[in-house]
Amino acid sequence: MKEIAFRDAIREALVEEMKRDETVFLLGEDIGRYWEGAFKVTKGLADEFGDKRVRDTPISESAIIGAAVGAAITGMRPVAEIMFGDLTTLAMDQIVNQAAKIHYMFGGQAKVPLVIRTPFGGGVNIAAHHSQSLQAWFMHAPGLLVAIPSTPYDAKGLLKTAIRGDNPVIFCEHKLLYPEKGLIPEEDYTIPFGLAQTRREGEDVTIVATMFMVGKALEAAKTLEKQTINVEVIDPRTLIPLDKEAIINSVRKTGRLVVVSEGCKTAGVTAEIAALVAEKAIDYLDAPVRRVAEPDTPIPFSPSLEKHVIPDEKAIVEAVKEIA
Amino acid sequence: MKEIAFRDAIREALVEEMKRDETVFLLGEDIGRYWEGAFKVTKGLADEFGDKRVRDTPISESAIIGAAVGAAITGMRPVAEIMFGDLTTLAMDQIVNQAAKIHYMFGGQAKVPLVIRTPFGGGVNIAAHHSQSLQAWFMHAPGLLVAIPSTPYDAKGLLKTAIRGDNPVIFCEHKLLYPEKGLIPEEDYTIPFGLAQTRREGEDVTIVATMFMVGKALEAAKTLEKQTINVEVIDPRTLIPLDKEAIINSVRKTGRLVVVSEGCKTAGVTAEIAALVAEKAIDYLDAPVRRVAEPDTPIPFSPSLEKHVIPDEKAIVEAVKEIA
Amino acid sequence: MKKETLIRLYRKMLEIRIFEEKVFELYGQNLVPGTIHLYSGEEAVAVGVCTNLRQSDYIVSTHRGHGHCIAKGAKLDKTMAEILGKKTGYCKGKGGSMHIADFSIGMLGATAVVGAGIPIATGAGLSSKLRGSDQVTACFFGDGASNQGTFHEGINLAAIWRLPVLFVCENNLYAMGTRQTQAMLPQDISERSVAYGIPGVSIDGNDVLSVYDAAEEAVKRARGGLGPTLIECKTYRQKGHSRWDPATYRPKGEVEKWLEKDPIIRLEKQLLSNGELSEAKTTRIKREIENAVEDAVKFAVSSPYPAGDEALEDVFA
Amino acid sequence: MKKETLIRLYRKMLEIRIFEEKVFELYGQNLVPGTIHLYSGEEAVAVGVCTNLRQSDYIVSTHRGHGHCIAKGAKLDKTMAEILGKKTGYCKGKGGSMHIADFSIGMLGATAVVGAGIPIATGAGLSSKLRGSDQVTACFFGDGASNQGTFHEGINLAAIWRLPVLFVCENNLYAMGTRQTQAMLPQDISERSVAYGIPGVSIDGNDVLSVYDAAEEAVKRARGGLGPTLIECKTYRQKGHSRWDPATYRPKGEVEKWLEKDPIIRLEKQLLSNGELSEAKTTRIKREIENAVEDAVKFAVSSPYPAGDEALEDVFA
Ligand SMILES: Cc1ncc(C[n+]2csc(CCOP(=O)(O)OP(=O)(O)O)c2C)c(N)n1
Ligand SMILES: Cc1ncc(C[n+]2csc(CCOP(=O)(O)OP(=O)(O)O)c2C)c(N)n1
Ligand SMILES: [Mg+2]
Ligand SMILES: [Mg+2]
Repeated sequence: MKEIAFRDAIREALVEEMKRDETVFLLGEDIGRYWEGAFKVTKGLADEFGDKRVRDTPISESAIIGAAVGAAITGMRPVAEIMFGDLTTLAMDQIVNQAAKIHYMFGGQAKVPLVIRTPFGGGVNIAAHHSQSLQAWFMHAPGLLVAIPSTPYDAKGLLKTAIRGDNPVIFCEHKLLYPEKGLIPEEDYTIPFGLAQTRREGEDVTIVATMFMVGKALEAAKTLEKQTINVEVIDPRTLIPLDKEAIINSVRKTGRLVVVSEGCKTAGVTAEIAALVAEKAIDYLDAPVRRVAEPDTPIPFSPSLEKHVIPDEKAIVEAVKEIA
Repeated sequence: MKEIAFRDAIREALVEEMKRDETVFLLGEDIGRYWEGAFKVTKGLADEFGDKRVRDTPISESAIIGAAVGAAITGMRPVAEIMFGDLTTLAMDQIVNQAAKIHYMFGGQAKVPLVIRTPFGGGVNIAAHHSQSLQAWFMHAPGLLVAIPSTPYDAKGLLKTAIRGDNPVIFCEHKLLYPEKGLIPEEDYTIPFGLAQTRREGEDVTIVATMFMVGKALEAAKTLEKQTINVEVIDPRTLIPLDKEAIINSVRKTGRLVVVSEGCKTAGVTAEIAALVAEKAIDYLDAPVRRVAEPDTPIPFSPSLEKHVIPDEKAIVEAVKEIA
Repeated sequence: MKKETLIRLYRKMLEIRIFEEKVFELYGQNLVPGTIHLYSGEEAVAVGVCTNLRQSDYIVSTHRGHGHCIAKGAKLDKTMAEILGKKTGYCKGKGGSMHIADFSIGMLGATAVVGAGIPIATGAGLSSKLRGSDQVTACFFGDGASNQGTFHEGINLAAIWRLPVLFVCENNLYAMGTRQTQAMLPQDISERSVAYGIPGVSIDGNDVLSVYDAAEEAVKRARGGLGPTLIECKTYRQKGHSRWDPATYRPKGEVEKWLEKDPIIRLEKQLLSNGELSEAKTTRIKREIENAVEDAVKFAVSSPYPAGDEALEDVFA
Repeated sequence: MKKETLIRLYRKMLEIRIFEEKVFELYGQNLVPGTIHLYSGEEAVAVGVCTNLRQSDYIVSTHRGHGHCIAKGAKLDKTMAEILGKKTGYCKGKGGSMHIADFSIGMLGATAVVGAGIPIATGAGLSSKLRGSDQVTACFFGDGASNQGTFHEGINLAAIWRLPVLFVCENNLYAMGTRQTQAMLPQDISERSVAYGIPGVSIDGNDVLSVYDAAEEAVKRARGGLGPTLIECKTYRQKGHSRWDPATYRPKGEVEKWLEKDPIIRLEKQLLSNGELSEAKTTRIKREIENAVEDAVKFAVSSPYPAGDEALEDVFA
């Protein structure tokens, strides 16, 4: 095992997959030698693999994804970067109507082995156009897989699976996770999609948390432990497919559920997980479900405001205590 | 009262509001004199109000919405048409990042009185790029209002409210509803947003249904009545704001909930409503919640396939019987 | 041009025309679900371009795609079956008229979102280049599509990367009821190539030989690593935009004028007059095509619809 | 040009420069949350354009927008307060540097989505036209933005409707680390005007008089109902793209070369040499601006942050 930052774990996955398979290539804005990625994820890659396989593009999100789709259906394995998740809004047709539907519309003739990496999340005071968490939209777009790693280990393992797979994947990265460190094996490994990870075992309340919120949930768990509330923290790791069984089994054990995710509350990630339990596991529930998410506002700029809308440990503790 | 088709009710709202307020104008692809709207909603309007106020545009969805935003923040009240709801994917940045957030980002300085009319829904065999129901995305985009009329009466009343209001509204029309007839008053009326309508009273099971599914739910209700299951059918009429109270009150009465909506199931409209009840009304529930929606597939072309994925009366009856 | 090539051009155009006349007839009989966009009158474009392509080359198509399919070599029976929503169709009935694809012949599929195919074609071009293959991609789209953002972004990307792509604009004067000149100020869409620093030409899209020549040149450039070309083919759709369109927005006499320029009749006359074709031969060709189309109809009509639950298949690879 | 106009141009450019130097200093002191995109070196563009505008005219701005704000007449104190995330800022701290707006002076706001302002400007132009007002709209955007689909769609729409809009492309050679010529083949972005059938000019964007003249002409056209103009201003950002950018991607000597063309120094020299300005007067002007900026800083720094729950306000009107 070795210790590595989240951004470096992603880079390692890219490097190893590009070495393993020459059809893998990268494209995106400022990912090449001059900038090496807005978050420096692609540092050194243009030097190592050349400009041909690490392709800077103009500011053309639609064309980035469209070109990646065209390459994917003709034998390549593109990994496209959209510099900020908020900007997927400029490429939704290509993502949702083209990439996601091509395999289906054409009756299974074409494969679309395309990975779209993009950072989501708030916390760095860059306001309404650079801080959103739009994962829920991609859950609601059949044909896409959605990965939401919260650790370097998962980031690397899931990204490798994504690149080797034959389906379009929205690979969600959290801005605040990039510098976070964690242990990963020295040797090659992959992580299957659809397998949640129990980050902490507990009997009293189940917390399902995503991405940066996993850490917040674990902090909350410590605080709650002192108050003799023992929570279980589940990290789905992928939203599509979702490990429903893991969630339901945990709820069966605890009888209580808090779902925590960035992204605004209404019709968000937390809604789907709450609905799942309302549908499949309501008999196990001993209390109302609680959703901890952003209120239905854009993300404001000022630190004092942003802090107010992004879920924190305190909000999680409160939600747990309401139902525990 | 007079009988009128859904499409004509919409047209009447447009005509009356354009007469009432000269800042109201229309723009969209082929809405003018040469085609009069892909679904003939704008029939006769260019003749009546001139090309200046009924503006044909090039095939430029992003610019249609962008231009409407620019006009809205400078004193006009544009009603933009996107020919098919699936094509809002081409304008998501303008809708979600610009129209929806401008009032907020600029600290309340600007108003965005913009209505975006667009048809959703399947049932006419036009396949994956022309049949989607993406309402859930717009629920998950703070700053937007979302109207989902199911009758000519609601269509007219809600559209008038939308046009007179100062916020961006996604006004969702269902393709199959356009020819449907209903009664409306002769005189001017509006319908407030956020007020659900109980389409049928009942004690055994609450069905919350949207748009074309309201009719299907009412059909199901008749069938179920014969089997002595008495369902209540609630039509939210707007998704944002959502009349949570009406839903919760009904569930309090019946103890059972089935949510029915087009659009795929995962992270869809039905998820939000199920989650709401799991959060706020779980104590009243005597059975699991049931969601009736499209499976997580694109909409297929062939009638035999499309029929399979779009919820019908039978699916609703079954869902109700599972929990009744 | 070689005689065989001329005959091939003629035969292909005719095949498309007769095939579509049948489609028109079938939807009169309510056998075609949904909507249909006929290519009648524009056959010279698809045929002039695709006759320059190899089977391994790619095309990207549109909602008005039957002509592109057939010109690239798609089978009539599987095309017809798809249009009718049958299990035996190219896409197992999941795609329909607006979403036909045949990857086995490099037909990368039709998209019903106007303009969406343009960056996808750029990507196919990129793929060939990265793989070191000499495949070229031809991307078809309409005059209306050239006002989409994807036109701008997709062609610009192909230009800077010098990708082997032919951007073939089928300017049939209208996008639904909107005239080209109502939607943009330039008369010639090929002028837009200036914005990308690539060659652009405007040609008579109802003259299959002009199309052939322009495409030949562009294919040569593309295979030679010189990058993309924008080819605007001025043409005309002889029918309404789609199934229900009476096309009353057309000025009087316009259709008649363009019917006189019918690309098939034009080539036929020419070939007859210079002796490369005889009346007997044209009759035989027509007969052959009619029979093939009849077979396709039989195949399609007698094929089963997919079972409902097949709708749940093919979401993921 | 009248002397007062020249002095006004000089003063405004200087105001922007000194204001931003202060912003730079403040973020060194960790008083500026988030990121910052400085306009230093490009002042001639905003000032040359906005000096031709009336208060009732509109502008649409970008992530690099401080210069546009100040040139259009925004107050320094409320601008600074917004940049610092204070309750007293233009947007109550909700917008920040990338989303400043002042509707009272026709500053319709900055968008941080590159290119997104272009169709919005088209809409503002449409609005003026529909209301029968003679307002014009100036839309600022970068070289990078000109590769966005919104550039194509937005300008095309303004062209066909002959809307009173100035599309002002600030070609500062780079979009982040990407050179303009790496992202498109044409050397001059103004060539893209051909695609829309409107006039396009490329000018020295570091010469405020050239910018002023070009804008004057375009405003005349716009107010006269002749439609939009694309004005490409060749300029250079003297700093990195944003807060953290060391800008190592620049070839050696490039910055130095452009510093010599600094628009403020250039105009100052000119005015000094032809006697329209004296050393004493420049010193006084600088002093006045420095004081005004100091006041703005005091105002901003001493203002409170918004209370957390104000985040829940202003979602709907
Ligand atoms: C992005 C988008 N906008 C609108 C439509 C509806 N629509 C379908 S075909 C069409 C006209 C297309 O015109 P053109 O590109 O000239 O192709 P043509 O139909 O003339 O072959 C329109 C507006 C669509 N399918 N996609
Ligand atoms: C649509 C979009 N893509 C990417 C970004 C990230 N980004 C912010 S500024 C910028 C460069 C913009 O370049 P240009 O338009 O030339 O303006 P400049 O910064 O040079 O003034 C990029 C890529 C963004 N904000 N919006
Ligand atoms: Mg056309
Ligand atoms: Mg730039």
